[in-house]
Amino acid sequence: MNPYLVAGLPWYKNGISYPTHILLIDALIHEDWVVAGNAFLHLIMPSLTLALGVMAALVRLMRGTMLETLDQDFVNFARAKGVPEKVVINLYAKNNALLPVITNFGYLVAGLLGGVVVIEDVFDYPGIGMWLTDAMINNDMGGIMGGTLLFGIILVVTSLVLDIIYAKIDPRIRY
Amino acid sequence: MKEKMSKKDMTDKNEIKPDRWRELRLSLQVFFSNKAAVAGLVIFLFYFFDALILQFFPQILPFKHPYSLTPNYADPIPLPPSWKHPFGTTYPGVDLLRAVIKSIRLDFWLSLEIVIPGAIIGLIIGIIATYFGGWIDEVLMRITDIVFSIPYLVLAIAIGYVLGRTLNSMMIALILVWWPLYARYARSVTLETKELTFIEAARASGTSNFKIMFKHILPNSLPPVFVQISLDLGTIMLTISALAFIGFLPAANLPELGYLTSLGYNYIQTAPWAMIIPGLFIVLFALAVNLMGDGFRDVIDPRRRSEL
Amino acid sequence: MSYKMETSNLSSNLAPIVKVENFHLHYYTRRGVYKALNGVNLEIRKGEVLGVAGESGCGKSTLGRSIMGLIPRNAAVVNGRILVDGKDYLKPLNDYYKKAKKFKPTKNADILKKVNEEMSSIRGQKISMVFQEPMTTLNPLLQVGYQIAEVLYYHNPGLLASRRLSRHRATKEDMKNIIKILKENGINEKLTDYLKSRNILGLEDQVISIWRRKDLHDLKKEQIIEKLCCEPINSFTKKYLEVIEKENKLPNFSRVPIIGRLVKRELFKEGYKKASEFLGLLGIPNADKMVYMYPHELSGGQRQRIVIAIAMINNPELVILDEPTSALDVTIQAQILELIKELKESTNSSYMFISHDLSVLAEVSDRIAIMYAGQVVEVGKKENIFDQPKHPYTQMLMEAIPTIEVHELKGIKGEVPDMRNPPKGCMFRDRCPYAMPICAEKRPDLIKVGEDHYVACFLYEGGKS
Amino acid sequence: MIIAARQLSKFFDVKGVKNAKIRAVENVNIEIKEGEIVGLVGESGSGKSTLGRLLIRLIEPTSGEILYNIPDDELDEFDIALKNNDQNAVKKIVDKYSIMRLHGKELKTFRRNVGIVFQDPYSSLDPRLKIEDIIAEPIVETGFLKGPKVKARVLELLDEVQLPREFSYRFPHELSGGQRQRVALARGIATNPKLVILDEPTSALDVSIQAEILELLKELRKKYNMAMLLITHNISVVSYMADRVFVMYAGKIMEKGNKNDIIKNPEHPYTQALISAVPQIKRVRQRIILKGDPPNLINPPKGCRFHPRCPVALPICGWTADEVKPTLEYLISSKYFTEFSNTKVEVKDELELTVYNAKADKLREIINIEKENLRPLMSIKDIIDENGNVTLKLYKYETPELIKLENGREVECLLFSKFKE
Repeated sequence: MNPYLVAGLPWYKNGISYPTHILLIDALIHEDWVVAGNAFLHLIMPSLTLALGVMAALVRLMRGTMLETLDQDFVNFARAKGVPEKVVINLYAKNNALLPVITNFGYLVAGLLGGVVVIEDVFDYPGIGMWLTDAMINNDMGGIMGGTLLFGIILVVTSLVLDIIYAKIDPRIRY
Repeated sequence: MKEKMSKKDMTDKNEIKPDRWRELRLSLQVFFSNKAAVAGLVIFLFYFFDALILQFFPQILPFKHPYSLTPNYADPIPLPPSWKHPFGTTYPGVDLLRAVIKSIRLDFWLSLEIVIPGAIIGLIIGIIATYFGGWIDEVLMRITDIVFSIPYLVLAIAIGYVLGRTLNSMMIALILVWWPLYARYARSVTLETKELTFIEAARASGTSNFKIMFKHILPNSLPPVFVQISLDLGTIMLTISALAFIGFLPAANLPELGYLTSLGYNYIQTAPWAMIIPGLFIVLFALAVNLMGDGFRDVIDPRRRSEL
Repeated sequence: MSYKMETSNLSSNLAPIVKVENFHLHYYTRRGVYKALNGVNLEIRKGEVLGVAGESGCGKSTLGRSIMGLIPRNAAVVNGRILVDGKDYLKPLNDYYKKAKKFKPTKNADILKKVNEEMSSIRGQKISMVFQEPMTTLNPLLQVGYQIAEVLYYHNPGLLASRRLSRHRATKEDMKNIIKILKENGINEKLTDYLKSRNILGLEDQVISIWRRKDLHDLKKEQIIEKLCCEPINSFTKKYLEVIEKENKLPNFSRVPIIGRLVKRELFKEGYKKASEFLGLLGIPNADKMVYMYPHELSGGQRQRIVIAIAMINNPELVILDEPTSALDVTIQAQILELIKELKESTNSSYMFISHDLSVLAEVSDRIAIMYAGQVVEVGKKENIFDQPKHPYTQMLMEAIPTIEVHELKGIKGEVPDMRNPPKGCMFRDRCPYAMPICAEKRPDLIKVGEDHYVACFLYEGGKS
Repeated sequence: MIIAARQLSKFFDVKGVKNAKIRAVENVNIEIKEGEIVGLVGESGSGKSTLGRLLIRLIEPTSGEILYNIPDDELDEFDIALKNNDQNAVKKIVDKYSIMRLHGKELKTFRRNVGIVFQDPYSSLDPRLKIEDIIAEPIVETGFLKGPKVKARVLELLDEVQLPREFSYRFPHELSGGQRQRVALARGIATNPKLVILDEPTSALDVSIQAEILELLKELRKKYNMAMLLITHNISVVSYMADRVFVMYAGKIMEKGNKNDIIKNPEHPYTQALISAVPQIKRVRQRIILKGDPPNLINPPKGCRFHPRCPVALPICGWTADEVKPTLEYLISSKYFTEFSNTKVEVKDELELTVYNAKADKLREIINIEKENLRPLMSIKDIIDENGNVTLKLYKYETPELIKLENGREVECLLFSKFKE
């Protein structure tokens, strides 16, 4: 947490009371609603910006796989069974098209975390990204290593979760 | 009889030509039927010629210092667009139109310099991994995965830190983070190619592994990789600009779009154009190559090729 | 006299279910217009198996898919019509083509969507289809039972509801009576009458499927049948099931999120039961376990049986089998052919069996149509086609098929005409040894050359038979 | 013999599962004489394509030997040596003829002498190469010819497969399926090989074109007297083309012999079923319909691999307790439901079952009646009563081996070994 930004907070002065270093959560812990609300408001724009970028990539990916799936035999067979078009799209095409998207989602998350670095800089949001930029500009080796490691861990966890979701959707995968 | 035959061969050789042209014509037809792709191509060509002229024939344009920004400390505050400055000016009195024209050069060549070596390294590793399979595949792809799983911007920062903050180190850093993408992509493409029986036929003919990889697999994997390259140019330019924006640029006054945006950043309230215009040029390029790449993809996709 | 009676009898029996009249279908591609079907005339009669043979690219699959209305958006219905039960579902497409100056696939796709919607009520219900590749026709993410139950859920929810309700309504007394009837008379109308009088008609197929099982002792069957009765049901479920039973369609409230889900779950549970009964009837061992499996756990032959079950479960009037055995091994093919023969005996459906292999068609068909380059060139009874093939193409095709009994093979020289730019006149002219000047000028129509035997060839013009 | 394989096996690894192997080809002996057409028939997954690829060393075998160009008497010597486990004699012959030890130049010479034609003419030609380059590849790579002679040979080959010479400048996508298969054929015979492996050469083609390709193959054989291994699932094609036939099922050779003998008078129950299953325009033979699917080759049936589907299986064909159990359960719940109450069947080990709450003599009676219809019951040897429960002991199974019958016929079936005794 950027010490300059939070130095003025009364609970910061106690010196020990910033357990998570995440402003929103810390403020909630200390029941400082004003700061918490403010922190939340400042989260909206950066997250929207990040989300938009990922959304575009996802839509693109999904469109490609969807087109491919719609060409497949079982979709045609579902139509031949007389299943309503809406169900054909939702149940048959969409779920099957989702599978490759899930595999690629991990890489999107990687891009997302990269984006955090810039976005936080632009929005002056005191987070890991900004911390990492500061570390780079100040030649702080430990900071860079720590930040990179943390991002790596987040990615590993994400890919684990994605694998579980994949196995849940696709009966062919059994670990 | 034999002479007749050879003559016939000659005439047939000429007759085949239109057939070959037909394929090309069809490809062009597919590409040009996608209007967005054509627009992308036009914008891309505009960037390309801009970069070409500034790199090799800077004397054509009336710039005193084509490779650096010309500040005007007499009037440093950004001015709105006017006849004198069609795009306005940005922080230390830099004319934005000239600055953008100069900046495109660096961004464009840097993108190419990163994407092409990245693609070559990735292709080679991907092809070797798929062709030999087994533990070679395992090892190479695990390495790729590890590099790939770290956010590229973060990794670039880390590598840049080790190598020092110069343009070259930025380039190396980005190549190092970019090849895994191609390695994975090349792998997925070559996996398909490898299954085709003409590879087996080549092996049955006694062709060496090396030759199979470069005579059969590589040419068949190139078109999709080429499409990927064209799609990636935009992403790389975005990344370079992002790095420059957060202060990765080695020298001040270096004309670079991301740096220009960061110059205007402090004036976003009073002089929005100072940030919006260079930003627009970054986005425009990314958009253009994406549209163009989509057009190329249509061309190589047999399904879309045969359909309307 | 007797002959006449026979024919009149036949003609009333053999009223066509599907009639294809002068049907033209063209695909609009970048490389030009691919003329897939060029004036097909064909009818499929009640209760028969019509074999459609031809080489790849002759349009036999396209014809099957056109009858189902499963055509891609760049397919233009240029001329002619396909009457399914007297209704031409593809008419809007034909109207569009005739009206439009320039064919636009996007516009065509919009109309196709409406056609699809209209046809979805008869697909799987009146006409259904079996595809060639059993490995890809089933959705890999859904259980086999689900994919079978779905057809019932969308077309015949009343049946599912009445099955469930009948088990609730039936009393122990009823079951004893049913067993008595079965023991005395076997499966016949008496059973139906009794069930009708007791308003538990939904039990009919359940009881019958248990009674027909061969792997159970009669005593065990009785025990199972006895257990069918008096199933408890909560009043809410009962209410909506009664509505569904009466209307035999999904009521509007099934679109309400949570209630809809409840209805769906109840009906699908019943659908799984029906599915496993039906698979048992098709002779699949362990049917009650199989409905909970996913397609990848099954072999090719088993999958094809499932696909056939999906096509047959609603007792359709017509089943289109598009090369159902060509992706399978010979021994499995023999099993599937045997199954189709059995189905033919036990149901009154008609079948259109599309195959490139004449010897497969010889095993199952009553009539055979030979297609070449988007046209039917010869159609007639199986015996006529094999014993006295009339069309030169049919004759040459017979000589090209290798059989176990070795005979000289003769290939047909030359290539299939380029369907983007088909020749004027008879399509087979270039490969035909009997080509005449007239063949280059116009296309031959189907001419009658024998009883129920038609050929499109100028050799037989002028009343020769 | 142009090529002979002895005890050839190929096991493939299963991805993601440890210690699981797909036993695609196991203990196969095959030999091809100079100038003969050998048909290899089998269903998909029977390992016939794998065997074809093994023979020309496109894939490496797990075990076994492939001997190239070996004189008949030395092959006999080799067989005797194998039987007697005479390592020295084996090694002597192996060193001389085995293709497993070929390297570099020798391997190239071997490659010149064998050719292969694949099933799918669409994927077996590189779309980026011209027809002339495709046909020239084996000529150049094996060092068969050099320089301008290559081009002349390519044109000659195009004549040979009855394609116009100007096709040499075309690309595969400009050709039709039949024309492509001719190009593939030209490549297969480009170096005048002594042996050509034809892997389903016509199954992707239409009948009218298939007939032409088969005719062309026959002509080429007559002209160059090359040996051919015709791998196919279509018995009619084999019946038209081959001199000798090998029938393969689940990775093993079931029967081999002269074509006429095998087609007219199949001995092995599988061959009989296979031939009767071929659809016919006029049915002459009674059709035998096999139950079930071909086995999973990761865990193939014990004993004879065909026994679960065999209509005439013997007690010793490879039945195990796991196979007998469902049959017993079926009997208990169906026909003889009244005779059993509370009866349960449990597998003790591979050859032993326990039936709880049953009477031995009743069971014996039932098994005797049902034996003929339900083959697994044949394997029950002893029925022992143990106060209320019954222990069933099965016959020990045997694995059949190829048994020589008259005039070169060999059958892998216990029916015949029994008669021999």
